[in-house]
Amino acid sequence: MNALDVAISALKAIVILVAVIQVVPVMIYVERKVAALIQDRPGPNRVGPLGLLQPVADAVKFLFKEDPIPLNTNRLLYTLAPFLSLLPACLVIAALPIADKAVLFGKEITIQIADLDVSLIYVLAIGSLGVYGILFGGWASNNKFSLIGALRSASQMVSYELPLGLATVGAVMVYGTYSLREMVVLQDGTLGGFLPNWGIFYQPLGFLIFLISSFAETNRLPFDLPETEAELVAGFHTEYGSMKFATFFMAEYMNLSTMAGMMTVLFFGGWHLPWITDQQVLDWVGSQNLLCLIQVVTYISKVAVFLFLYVLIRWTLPRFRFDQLLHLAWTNLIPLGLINVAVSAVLMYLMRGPA
Amino acid sequence: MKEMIFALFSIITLLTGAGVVISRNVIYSAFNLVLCFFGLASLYLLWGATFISMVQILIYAGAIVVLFVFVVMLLNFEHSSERSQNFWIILGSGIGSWVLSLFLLRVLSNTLGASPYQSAAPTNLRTVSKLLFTQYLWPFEVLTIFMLALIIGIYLLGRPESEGTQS
Amino acid sequence: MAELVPIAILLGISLLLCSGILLVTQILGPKNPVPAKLGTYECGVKPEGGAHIPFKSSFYLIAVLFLLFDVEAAFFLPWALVYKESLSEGPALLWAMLIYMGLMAVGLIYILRKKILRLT
Amino acid sequence: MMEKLTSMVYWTHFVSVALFGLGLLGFLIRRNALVVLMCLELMLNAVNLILVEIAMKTGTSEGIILVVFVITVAAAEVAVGLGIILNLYRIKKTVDLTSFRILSG
Repeated sequence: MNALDVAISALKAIVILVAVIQVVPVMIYVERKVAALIQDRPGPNRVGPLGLLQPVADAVKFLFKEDPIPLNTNRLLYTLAPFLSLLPACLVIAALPIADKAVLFGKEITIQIADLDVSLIYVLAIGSLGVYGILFGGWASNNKFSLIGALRSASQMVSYELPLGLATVGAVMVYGTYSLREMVVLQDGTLGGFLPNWGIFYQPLGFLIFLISSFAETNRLPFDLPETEAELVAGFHTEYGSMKFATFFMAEYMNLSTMAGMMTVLFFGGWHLPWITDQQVLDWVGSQNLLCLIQVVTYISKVAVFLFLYVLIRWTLPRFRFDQLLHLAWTNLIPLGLINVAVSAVLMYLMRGPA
Repeated sequence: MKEMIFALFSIITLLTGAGVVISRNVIYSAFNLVLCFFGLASLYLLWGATFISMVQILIYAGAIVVLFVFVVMLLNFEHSSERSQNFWIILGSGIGSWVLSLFLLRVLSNTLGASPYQSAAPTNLRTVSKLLFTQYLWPFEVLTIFMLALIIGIYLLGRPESEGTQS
Repeated sequence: MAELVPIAILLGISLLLCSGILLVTQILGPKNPVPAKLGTYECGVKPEGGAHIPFKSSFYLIAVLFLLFDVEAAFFLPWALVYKESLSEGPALLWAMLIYMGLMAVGLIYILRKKILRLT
Repeated sequence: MMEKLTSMVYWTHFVSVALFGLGLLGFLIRRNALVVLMCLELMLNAVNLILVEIAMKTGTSEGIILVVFVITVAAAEVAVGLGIILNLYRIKKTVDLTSFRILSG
């Protein structure tokens, strides 16, 4: 590990982090435009052409707002809480494999911040820490609505972590590794000649469970019980204003893109184009760096499709009731996750190749 | 270099561990406990035990301390200020744990620290998993039955008040 | 070891980002605290009593059941890692996991039958 | 002394023992039942650290398996402990351990 390696890792970390943070303004704009489209109104159209500068205006407004700390709050935890939810959201992206490798400065650079051998568990573990920001934020605000929102949100997040974990167990079984990178590499090529060799065709039920749980994990509609404007004012961030509120917001959208990335990597072949192997693409374009670029674009477009799905569902489905939400997790998704693992195990045993 | 980082994380672990013990407010204790588990997880990482390190974060920081924080929030701790313990008890416990720690450190250095045995191959996670499900299968299944008993016990302990009067 | 350096760098950058956000709002935002602004907002009504009211223990039950099932689910991870390569060695691992899963399912069915997750 | 300070094995022993001592101290002097449980966790973790060190140093699997078992037992202990504390709180409206001396005559 020499200085060049460290510099390259730092550069990768900064570029990927900034790229993921850029998801936030884009998502804000897309979300508002899609909402307007669905509700038959123009949406943001004043700031810049087509309202494209609206997110910038929002950000500037957040920065110049007063940031009062209400009385009777626990000042330390109140200030720390937004960052406790932003930090895990920033850290979790280290494990996502965005593309294979590029050759720069005569070195092979993997387009992934850290190639851990347990990156899948890393994502699950760091992702489960986001709950602290919400719990501490709600508790330190000294507000009944915040506290109820925080408790609800935390119960929801912990309940849906289980199906999320069980869904990934299926993927681990199929690929026999924890490394997200190796999983993507194994998804190259075609399955049976007519399907892309993607995880969803091995684990359809697992994907469904993962998709539903990811909505709840990121506190999105139809599972946005923590925020339920009509019941709880704004949930755990009622007392937050200015950039602290925006920080919760940023964390939410970054988690969203992480979840979309996880689905892409686990079930939709990561950086692979469908039906075409990497080797074929490499033969056509003839350069490793160009291939890497194509892979990055493929990955980003797959993530974008999932993000759009999130937006679409948010504005078309009604909200669950809290007991229905927990009911869904404990009586449907967790048993389904267990059945998925059992059925996959039995099928894998029955269809095992000759030893 | 690696040893320096190890020392740094050791000190972080110890400081936050001390924070758990001396914090007046329970929620600060819980917060320090999370940081302490993080420090321990990084120590495991530096030893090369990646899986255990991640499980440490997943279960300890992600579930056990969440449970602690939940209970702190469920109970009303606004007015329960903890009186400090009798001075003689503090003194006695302090000396007692100090002496015991010195003794343990001595024992550990004499047994583990002195042994020059160093394996060539690092512990492989696949070997560990296979052993857990073959050679150590029965302890593992006993643990499962233990967990089952635990679930029933938890229900009996934590059921809502209205049902508690029936039995 | 080598793969830990990028994570440490990312942690450092994220910490910088967080403190930067905090600092920028402190510098740029106006400061004009008035009692109405600093009070607790509960729909504009004066707050009744303290905010840290005791809650139903159902929330505790959810958290504790999550803890137990999280531990049980964590055992699937090492098993799933070696399952594929153990297929050629006979069904020993399959049976081990089916027994385990059966016991876990008994626990799950027990808590579902007791309906302790009702929050209404 | 210097080679002790730059040895991972020595630091591991020191951290483990110090953490165990801290946990024991907190267990003895704190009256808040929740903090007492947290201190128990510290002690269990101190043991885990030694187990990991042994497993990684000797390249054997038993240490890791024991750590997994210890984590399970720790989770169980917290689950039951907090359940008991909640029930005690229902009776006495406090979690101060000295107010539960109903058996000590």
